[in-house]
Amino acid sequence: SQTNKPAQRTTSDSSSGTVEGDTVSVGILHSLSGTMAISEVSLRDAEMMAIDEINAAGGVLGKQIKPIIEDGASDWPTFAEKARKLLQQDKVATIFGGWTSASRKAMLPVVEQNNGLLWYPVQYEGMEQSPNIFYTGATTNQQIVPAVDWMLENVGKNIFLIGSDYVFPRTANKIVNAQLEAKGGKVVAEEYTPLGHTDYNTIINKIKSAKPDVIFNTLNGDSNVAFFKQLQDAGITAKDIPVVSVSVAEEEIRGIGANVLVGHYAAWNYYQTTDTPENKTFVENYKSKYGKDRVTGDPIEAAYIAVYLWAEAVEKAGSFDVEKVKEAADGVEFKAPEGVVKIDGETQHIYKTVRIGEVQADGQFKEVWNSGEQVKPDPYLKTYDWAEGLSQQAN
Amino acid sequence: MQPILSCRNVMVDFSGFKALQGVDLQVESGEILFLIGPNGAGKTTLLDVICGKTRSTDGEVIFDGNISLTKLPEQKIVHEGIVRKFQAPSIFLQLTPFENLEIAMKQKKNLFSILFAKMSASQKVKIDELLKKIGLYEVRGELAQSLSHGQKQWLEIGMQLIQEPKLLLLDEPIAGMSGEERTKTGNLIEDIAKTCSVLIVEHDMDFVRKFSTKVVVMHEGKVLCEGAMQDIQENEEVKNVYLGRSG
Amino acid sequence: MSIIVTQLFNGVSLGSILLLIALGLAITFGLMNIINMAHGELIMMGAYTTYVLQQVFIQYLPKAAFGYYFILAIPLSFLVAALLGLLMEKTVVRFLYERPLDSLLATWGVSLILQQVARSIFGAPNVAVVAPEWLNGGLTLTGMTFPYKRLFIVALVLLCIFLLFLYLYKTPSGRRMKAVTLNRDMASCLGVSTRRVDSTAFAIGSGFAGIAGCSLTLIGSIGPTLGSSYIVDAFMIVILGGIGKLKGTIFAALMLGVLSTFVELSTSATFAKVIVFALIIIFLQWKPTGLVGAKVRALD
Amino acid sequence: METNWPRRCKGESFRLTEVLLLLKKYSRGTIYGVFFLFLLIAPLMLSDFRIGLLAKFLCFAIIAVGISLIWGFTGIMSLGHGVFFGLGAYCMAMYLKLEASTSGVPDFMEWNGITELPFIWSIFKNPIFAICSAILLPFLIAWIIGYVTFKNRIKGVFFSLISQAVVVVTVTLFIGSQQITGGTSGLTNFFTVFHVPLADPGTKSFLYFLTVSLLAIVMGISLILTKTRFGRLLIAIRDGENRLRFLGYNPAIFKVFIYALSAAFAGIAGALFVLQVGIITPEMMGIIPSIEMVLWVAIGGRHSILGAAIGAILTNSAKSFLSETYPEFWTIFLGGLFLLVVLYLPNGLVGIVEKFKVRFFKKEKKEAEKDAADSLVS
Amino acid sequence: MLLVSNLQAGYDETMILQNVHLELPKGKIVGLLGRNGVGKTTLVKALMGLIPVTNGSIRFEENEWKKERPEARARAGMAYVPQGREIFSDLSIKENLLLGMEALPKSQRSTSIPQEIFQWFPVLEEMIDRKGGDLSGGQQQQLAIARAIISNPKVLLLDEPMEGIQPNIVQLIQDVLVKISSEKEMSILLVEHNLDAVLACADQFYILDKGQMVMNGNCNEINEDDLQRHLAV
Ligand SMILES: Nc1ncnc2c1ncn2[C@@H]1O[C@H](COP(=O)(O)OP(=O)(O)OP(=O)(O)O)[C@@H](O)[C@H]1O
Ligand SMILES: Nc1ncnc2c1ncn2[C@@H]1O[C@H](COP(=O)(O)OP(=O)(O)OP(=O)(O)O)[C@@H](O)[C@H]1O
Ligand SMILES: NC(N)=O
Ligand SMILES: [Mg+2]
Ligand SMILES: [Mg+2]
Repeated sequence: SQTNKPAQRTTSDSSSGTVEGDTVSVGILHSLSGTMAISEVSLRDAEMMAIDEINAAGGVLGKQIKPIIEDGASDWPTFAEKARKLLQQDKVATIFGGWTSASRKAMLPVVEQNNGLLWYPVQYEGMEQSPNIFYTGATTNQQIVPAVDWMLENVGKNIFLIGSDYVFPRTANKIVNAQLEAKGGKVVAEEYTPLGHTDYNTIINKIKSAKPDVIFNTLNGDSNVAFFKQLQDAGITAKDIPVVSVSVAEEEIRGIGANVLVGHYAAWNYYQTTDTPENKTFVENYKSKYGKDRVTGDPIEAAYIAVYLWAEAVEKAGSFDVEKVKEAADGVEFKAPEGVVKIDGETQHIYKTVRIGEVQADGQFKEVWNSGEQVKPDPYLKTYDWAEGLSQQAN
Repeated sequence: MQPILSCRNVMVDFSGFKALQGVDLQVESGEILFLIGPNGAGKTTLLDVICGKTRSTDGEVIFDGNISLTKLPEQKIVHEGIVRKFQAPSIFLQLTPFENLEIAMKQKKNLFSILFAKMSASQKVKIDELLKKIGLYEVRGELAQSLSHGQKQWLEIGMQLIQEPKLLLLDEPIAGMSGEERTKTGNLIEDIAKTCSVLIVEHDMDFVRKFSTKVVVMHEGKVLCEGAMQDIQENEEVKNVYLGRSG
Repeated sequence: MSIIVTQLFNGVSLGSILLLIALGLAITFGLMNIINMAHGELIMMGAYTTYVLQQVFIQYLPKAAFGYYFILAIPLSFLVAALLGLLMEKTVVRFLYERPLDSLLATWGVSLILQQVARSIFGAPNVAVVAPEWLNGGLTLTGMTFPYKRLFIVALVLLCIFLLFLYLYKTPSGRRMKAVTLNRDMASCLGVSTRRVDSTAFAIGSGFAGIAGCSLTLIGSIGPTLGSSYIVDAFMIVILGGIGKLKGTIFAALMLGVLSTFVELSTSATFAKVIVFALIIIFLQWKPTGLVGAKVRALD
Repeated sequence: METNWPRRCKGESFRLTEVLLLLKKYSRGTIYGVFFLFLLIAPLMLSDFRIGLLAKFLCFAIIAVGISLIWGFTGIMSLGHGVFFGLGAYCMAMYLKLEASTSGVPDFMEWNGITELPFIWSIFKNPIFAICSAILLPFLIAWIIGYVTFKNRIKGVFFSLISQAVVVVTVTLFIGSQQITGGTSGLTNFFTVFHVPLADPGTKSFLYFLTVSLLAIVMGISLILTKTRFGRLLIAIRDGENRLRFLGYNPAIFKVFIYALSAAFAGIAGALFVLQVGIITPEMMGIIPSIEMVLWVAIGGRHSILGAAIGAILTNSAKSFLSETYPEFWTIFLGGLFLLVVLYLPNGLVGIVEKFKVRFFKKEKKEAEKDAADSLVS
Repeated sequence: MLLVSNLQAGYDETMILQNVHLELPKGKIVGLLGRNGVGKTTLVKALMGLIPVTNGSIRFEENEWKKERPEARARAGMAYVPQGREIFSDLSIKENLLLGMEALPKSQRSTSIPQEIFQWFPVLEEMIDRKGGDLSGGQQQQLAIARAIISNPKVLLLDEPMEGIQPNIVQLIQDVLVKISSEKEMSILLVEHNLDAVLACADQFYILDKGQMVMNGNCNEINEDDLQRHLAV
């Protein structure tokens, strides 16, 4: 991260990546096995689709992109090992990969020490800014912070926080706590369950007695299924207590059952229903490539645009060299399915529009609010007064 | 002479079933005491109590004058000098007879001494001699699992002997042995009895007749009678419940 | 007061879910001594069977019939998992009866394979099973809600236990099974066809895993790794109850269910797990052979 | 014996037999020699990345040797050695993390709002303390766990599953106490050890050879232990520990010792692992890694120290190779591999070698006997 | 009834039995004698099908049995009392006995134990619901014998059945064996160390030494010297 520069960096001799003849290799590193595969396999699909499209259109700098796929196996040290393999052995020009923040934190020292490049496509907890990572998902001020504002304004002030027990939910909720304190909201309770937890009856009992206006949900993965199913069985509907989630996208809805989720909300930057011409083509292509019943969603889109943003930056730099690509990346724009996005060179995050959606009976979201303009990424929340304590520590 | 072992009113209750119902029994030092009685009389259970495998529900077992055994852990009882041969051969199948004896041998048996134990010449001689005595010298290097039933029995007796006990408990030591081996075992036991007391459970009356000095008959968890074999043989009740026409 | 009652109900219902998961293991592990690490994947197969049946009903049968698919799914899940178990027994487990600890390693391999196979067939993302209408909602008594799904699972467990007890203790077939698991050689010397008994027993145990999978679709996610999240709990229950003791398994599951819901109420889910497992460890120190442990006379 | 040779070895098979006999005589020494020679020259033949992997596998080999001691020789199957590996690794990682933290508090604590270094962390500022505790902490914890369980005569699958419960407790605790442990993400992002950059090629080579030497030492200790009376006692425990009680031993103490020793080995491996791989997470001590550890040993051959080590190296090489070659389906192949080895090689890879040796040796012996008989008759 | 010729069998790589011949006539008791470790148990196991036979033949009522599984042999009328008793320790005595009837065709299996058995072994009736593993050594031995004869086998293999049994019951068992062998035309192979026990009830005898049959004959025309030569240690 920014504060901790490695004392000595081994600069790899061919930092421009393997450019063999007319191909350039890139790494794709997601969990294809283990618990995280349920989410990450689709990101791999999206990235492959983008690569295929770019190759069909003539490639990058006239070179065809050759993806090298590795399995992170839902295990963070494996992510580190495979990232090292991609950079040292395959000498890839860049890596697209990761889902959980833990996997990103594992890859971070590897890409930094080998001066590689990583494009990370999932919304996360912020407070991080590695010189070797580009973040194409939302940071907190592009998702969580506006979502909390929206809740306070439209739903209620008493908020129940539930999340999986790891760095993203914990950090996110710390921010939420600070925000609510400043804005007159109230956290009625804060509960964490281990990743993969499946019995939510007790927590639901706690919810019943805490009587919150709204539940802010940072559960990740499988747990969402159990949580929502059991919430419904306990007789709590979206009318009684709505749930605002930040990790439930179209794909998760498909795995839970839309009927269980109707009326609940999610905060994202993109929905399959987002109304742009680019999105229409994107969804069509995705479905025709991977199947009618597949759905897109925010992380899938963010993974897709990561490939394009990298390609644009390379074109702009006229080189695959990491330093040059990083330099050129500032201000690179792309007409993404979510609308136009732009790389912020300073933070290596991207400008994004924030959207709150409500789950419909067909499993799709209806947008109920958006930020209008693109929000400038602010991973350390420096522009928010109430976040002063938080961001200072992290800096 | 003071008894080396005395059991007083020993009771064992297996969740309702009273296997021993107040056993009083004495073993004098240097004697070979035979314990006989019908199947299920409680002989094995009594040996179990003495060596600590089963805990008595009531009563006392006193060893060597003043040591109470009823609360001691098994290995402590062994350290006091009581060793036991089980009814079914229980040797270490994955070790050779030699190694079995090496482990059984009288020595300091705590972690530290075993970690740094070295086979001394005298120990080796001792083991080899015993191996010859029990007829396993030829097969000393093969895994014990390939020994026959009888050989395993012998090895186990050997493992008890090499511990130089004060009291040896034998549960049917000659089961599965042929005529001459029985005699040989008997002689071996007489030999042992010079240095320690022996308590034997046995069903072979010829053997008992030949080697016993004293016999105790158990029946239904109690001592029925005791005395020399000749007297026992005449006891009508013993005849009835145990000996049948061979008595 | 009402929170105590609902928590108690939650505990019992969690206990019956755990029991359903452990019931199959009580046979394959408790009686047959096979440490089947693929038990979780058999559960997963049961869940996918339910999913497939649901899709079939949606596609090919009139809407009115949909409500019944779940009733049919229970025996079908049993059958699918039992057949898979049978296949496993014939090809893998059969060679491992004398080597229980090795069975753990081999079935671990099977579990890796089955997970990936499921991923290849059904895709990596979770799939959804929609509960039939009559299972939605709950019984409301004096302000407390008891979800029908949970009540259904409790009833299902009771039925399974009843059938299993009947089989094990009242039929010659059950007796043969116990004999074979106790001493395979001797049983065959008495004329018991050990191979058939082994396969049957393993298939039945696996079948119960299928039923567990079917009922889990009501409350949780259905994906390739579904089984792995339950497997350790299931083994703990069998161990805690005492290996080979069906009654013990039942007690253990209920105890664990109630205990963890109440501990969670006063702490958090994470620490509930820590405390419950720590208690299991401590309990086993005190009673090393489990709740209903067997005393054996033999030396080893 | 020697004089009988020409008669037994006829014609062309003569040379082969001779060579084989010699090999048999010195086989153990030869194989160990070849093994370590390979490890020493490996850096000349493999790329940096592969050497990094090999170094990791050697750490695993150290664990495997310990597991073979308790499982192959003593009959204790621990499904919880991940915990001891993890403890060793965390001890080392805490020191590394502190050296990497410019602000005095590790980065993850800042995210969790902790500004002052907890006591439990501050003692790990001292590298010597960290290294010692990487070895002693696993040893002590294993001693305590072992002492209670073995004293209560818990064994077999009961012990195995209790060790799994210990894993669950430890992992959940580590994940649940993020403020102190870093939670699921674990500890990573280290830069220096003793103020020497970890990424330095020199540091890397040094660590590699250090790992090789420690593996040699660990294997040496294990060999000595198993070849002495203590080793035979271990086998006796495996055969029937209750019988040992009636020979005057307290088997629990011996089991505790060997269990704690193997935990210490795992701790050493953990410390070396963190130094070279640069990350440790709670999942690394979880159920899956713990079972895999046992699998390495099963594949190599549980009754052999060298077999266990080779098993760890080969299994992990296969895992790396398969996952790189077939990222989509490698778990199928790996599962199949586990399955086949357990089914068809009950004594692991070493089993094949042994079988061959036994057969060869038997033939020799039989022929020798026949010769003896012949000479008697003639 | 049972004709063994030229049998070769053993464990893994070591052959224990070589060239063994043995004949069990219908309704007769045949004693098998031999020192420890000569292979008596091995022979009985081979007859029951517990270890593979590498060579030779086992003919049972004119059929070749060499390759049949133990359960098939049991169903065809072979019963076995092993040297280690092998009681199902976790099952009750009743269940143990019921399992003894598995060898019978389904129609003949009853759910109760024939009274005859309890006449011979009254202790089993007293303890009918106790677990097999809780019995004393001798009681287990009685159970093992009862379990074997409950199915009225045609051939009964007994490996040292008197071991650990109290003297008066030993006599009883001898009587029972003589009785059932003649009444039910059962062929019995009695492995024993105790020469007297064999002589008391057997019609014929065989002596095994180092895996080979070295002597056989009728019990009433036995030559003490020969016996001594093969049985002495
Ligand atoms: N664990 C137990 N539970 C219940 N009953 C038991 C247990 N152990 C032994 N018994 C009973 O206690 C009685 C005494 O058994 P014990 O083994 O001491 O007899 P024994 O005199 O050695 O007989 P044998 O001569 O047949 O060996 C038997 O009736 C047996 O069934
Ligand atoms: N499982 C086994 N593996 C290898 N060899 C064995 C095995 N069991 C027995 N043997 C060997 O086979 C030989 C014959 O053993 P067996 O048990 O048949 O003898 P036995 O005549 O029944 O002796 P006993 O009178 O002592 O019961 C013995 O030398 C023994 O070493
Ligand atoms: N960044 C997340 N969702 O872990
Ligand atoms: Mg007895
Ligand atoms: Mg025998």
